[in-house]
Amino acid sequence: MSDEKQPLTRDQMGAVLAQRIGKGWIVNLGIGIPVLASNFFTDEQEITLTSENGVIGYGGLAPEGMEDPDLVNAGVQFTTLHPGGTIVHHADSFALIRSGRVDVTCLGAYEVAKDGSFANWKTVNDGMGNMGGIGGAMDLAACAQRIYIAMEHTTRDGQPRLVEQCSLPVTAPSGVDLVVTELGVFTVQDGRFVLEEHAPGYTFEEIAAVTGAPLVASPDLRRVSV
Amino acid sequence: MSDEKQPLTRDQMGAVLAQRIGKGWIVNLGIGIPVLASNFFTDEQEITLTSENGVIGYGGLAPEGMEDPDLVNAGVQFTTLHPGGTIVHHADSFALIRSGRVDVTCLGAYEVAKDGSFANWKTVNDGMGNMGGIGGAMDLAACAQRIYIAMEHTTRDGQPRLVEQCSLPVTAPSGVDLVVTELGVFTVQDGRFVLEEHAPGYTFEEIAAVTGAPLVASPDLRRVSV
Amino acid sequence: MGKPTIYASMNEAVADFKDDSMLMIPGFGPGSPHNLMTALYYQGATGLTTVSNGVGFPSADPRMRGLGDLVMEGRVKKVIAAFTASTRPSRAGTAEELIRSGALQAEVTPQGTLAERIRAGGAGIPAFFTPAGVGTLVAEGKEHRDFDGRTYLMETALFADYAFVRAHRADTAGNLIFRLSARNFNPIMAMAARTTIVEVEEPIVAAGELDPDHIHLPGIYVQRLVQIPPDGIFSVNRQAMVGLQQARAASPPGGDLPR
Amino acid sequence: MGKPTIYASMNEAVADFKDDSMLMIPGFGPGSPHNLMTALYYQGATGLTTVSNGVGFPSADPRMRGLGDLVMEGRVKKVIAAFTASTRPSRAGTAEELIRSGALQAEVTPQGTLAERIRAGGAGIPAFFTPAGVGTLVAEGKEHRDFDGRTYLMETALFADYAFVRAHRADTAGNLIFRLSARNFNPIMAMAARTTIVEVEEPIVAAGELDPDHIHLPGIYVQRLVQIPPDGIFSVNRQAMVGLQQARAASPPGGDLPR
Repeated sequence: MSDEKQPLTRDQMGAVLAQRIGKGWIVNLGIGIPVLASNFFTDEQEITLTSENGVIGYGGLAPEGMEDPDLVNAGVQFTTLHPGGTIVHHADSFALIRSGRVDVTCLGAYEVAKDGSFANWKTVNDGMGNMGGIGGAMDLAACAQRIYIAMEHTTRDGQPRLVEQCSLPVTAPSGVDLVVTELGVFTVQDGRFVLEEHAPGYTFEEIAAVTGAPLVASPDLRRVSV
Repeated sequence: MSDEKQPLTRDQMGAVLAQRIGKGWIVNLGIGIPVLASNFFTDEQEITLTSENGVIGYGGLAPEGMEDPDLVNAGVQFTTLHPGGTIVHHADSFALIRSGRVDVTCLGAYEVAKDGSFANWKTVNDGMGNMGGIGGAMDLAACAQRIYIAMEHTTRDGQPRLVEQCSLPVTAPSGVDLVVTELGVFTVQDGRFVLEEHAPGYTFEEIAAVTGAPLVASPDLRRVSV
Repeated sequence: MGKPTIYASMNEAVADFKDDSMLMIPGFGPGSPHNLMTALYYQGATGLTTVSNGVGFPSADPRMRGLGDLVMEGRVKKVIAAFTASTRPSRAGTAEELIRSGALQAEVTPQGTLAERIRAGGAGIPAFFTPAGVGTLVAEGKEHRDFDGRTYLMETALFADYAFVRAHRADTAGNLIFRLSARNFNPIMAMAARTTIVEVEEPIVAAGELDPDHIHLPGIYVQRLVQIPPDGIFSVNRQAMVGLQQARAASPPGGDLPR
Repeated sequence: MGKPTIYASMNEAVADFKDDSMLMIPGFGPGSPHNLMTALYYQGATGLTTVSNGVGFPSADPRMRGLGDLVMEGRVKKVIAAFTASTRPSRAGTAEELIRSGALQAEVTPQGTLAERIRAGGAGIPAFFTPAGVGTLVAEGKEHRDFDGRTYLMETALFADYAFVRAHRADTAGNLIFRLSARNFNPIMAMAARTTIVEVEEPIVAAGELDPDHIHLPGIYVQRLVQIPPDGIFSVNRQAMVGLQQARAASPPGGDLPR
């Protein structure tokens, strides 16, 4: 491959997530990169988006000037309701999540480990077990059928975020299926990361070099198609 | 007292129950005699009637020809909704009951014992623990602030229903506050029945003679005033 | 958004119903899925485990079959209910006799515990504690536990293969609205089953036509919808409904007759 | 039926609020009882334990005070919430600093567990099991238990002295209707408190005027109602609301402007 190196943009990462979502799925998109996936769903996918605050079947962000102050998503952004969308209270919203009906939860993270654990609620491992911003991530991670993570491949100072073991307190001790970074698309299988797709211009070796855990190349390794 | 003996009618028993219900109480009336109390509440009492099927604030029975087939009380009789009445589903209905907000549950019974236990869900003690018609009585008895029982004083063959110990499987092992029979009004205090009011023409001794547990006369023993 | 499948008839909606399934049947007078139960009766399913408030009696009317008929014909293995026996000894039910003979298993549950076990099943809660039944036969063999000096029983969740539901209105996204006390067990049972099949009284409308704030059950819980046909079963109390339905048929739409 | 007391002002509705009380505060963006919280701030209550989704920041506007202000002034002993720290390290909240210094106790709970603990409190369920948080710091010190081969944590109910609630419509029986996602924690918190005080956006109507099938919270859970005055706080996002409210004021009633 003689491509120029092109790390994925945040929008492209959202598009990759959208590609990996099956027809008719019930989907929860976390704030940050995951929510960008909503711009790439097709009508044929028949996705239902739910948010923790009880909005089932929300649509795109509300156009400026058309915001309804009573209609927000889990990121407290003004959103819209898809025809057929509806509202439940917070306990019923998490009843839906806890019952396992959410097909995939797409979340941001600080770290993902090769055992499928991930960390996204505390920025420091300061021993103060009872402080942080959990939100609905633990419920979603424990109960959704799949966990997809979208995050930057390394920290600001270049340390890998795909790691042997999480250094931060985990959000869930296992369960991550897919990780999307600006460098590629990874699955978690049998205790190791598998590179499924690479960003344009990046070789397997280059990606492995900035990955903090064993990485294998998928037999189908290919360039991302977004 | 030289009154003629006049056992209370079922309506009078309902009226006695109604007298014993405090202002603003939330009340659950069982089928049979208890439900007759609803004919005797005054507007000033500001009673809210709830039924197990989720009707909060029901009114009198629907007049013939005006029945709404979708509006029934716990006895599956066509009822009406008081202005401000509303509906919840079955789990929310028992959430209300279980939370202790029902001030009194008025129930029928086969037996009440001097310890405040009562039996109203199995007509035989046949050792088949898992058969009977419990309905909502166990939830109500365990959770309401008070239990009032309305029943006939004796069985068809003359055996007392106010007893030392229930012979039938109990609905609750304690908690009965008040019992209304055709012979009088009884409270349960310190492991014995106290006769508070007697039916016209009946003496304490006559009532004690058909009562199967120690009975004491209240210092305020009086004739029922209905 | 995903959409439930809309079936042309009750029979088609239950055609692939599997023997030995667990089925939730709501209803407390109104709100009973009579049309689906009748279709299931003729579909032939057997070996059922059912969850319902009561077990009821066999029907005298071949056009309206219910749980009582399935029980009488030995097609039910086990009932989980708040009433399995008549409270009146003079009126022993079929279920009662079958239970005595050992041909039918019964799990009698206080009605509030039953409702909460169903709600827990739909909410991913495997077990919870309740004070109802402490000190009674119902508590036998169950775990007891004290919280703040009071004793509670541990009760476990119920989750079924199917729920049959009866709704007043529905849209094509499966969102449901119930009418008055016809709501009863319907929303919680719809949430506590893998396949929820709904019979609908009013014509099914397009997604988006129902006010989102008026919906009692989100369509996300609904897999199949069937419109009740004009000759379908509209009420529990057929006697009372005859007059009402005649009156309604004779009255202009939107009139204020009770329905 | 019983009726809640209707107060003439927010200040009167919270005048007898007791120090050292436990208070539920709903809101997830919209649906926040800003008017009652502002009144409570000026009422002076202290020693509070609060239950809310997040803790928030102090307000820059003396006309709109909230939990962040009470926390900053040391009037809160303990917060029970799904967020006590900003997830962004660059934006540490006041609460975070107070927790680090030990001046504020915090019980961080996954959001779904928080919602269910509140629901359990209102439903008379002292404890239940959930899979959320197993294998994390949140599970430390909690009872673990397996059901059907999966591990769950036991979590206990929350019940408060007060709940402050924000409703869109109300009737004189206390029945409440919420609008869209302003519903969030409001109904379950209203059920999980001894004294529920409600600020209402639209004029309170007579009992019987709201369709019983449209009510989200039965009035049986409501003790006090207060109408939000015309100069009250109508939105979370004041910036956004300025334009909307101006536009609404300039438009005829019943127009289709978002609100």
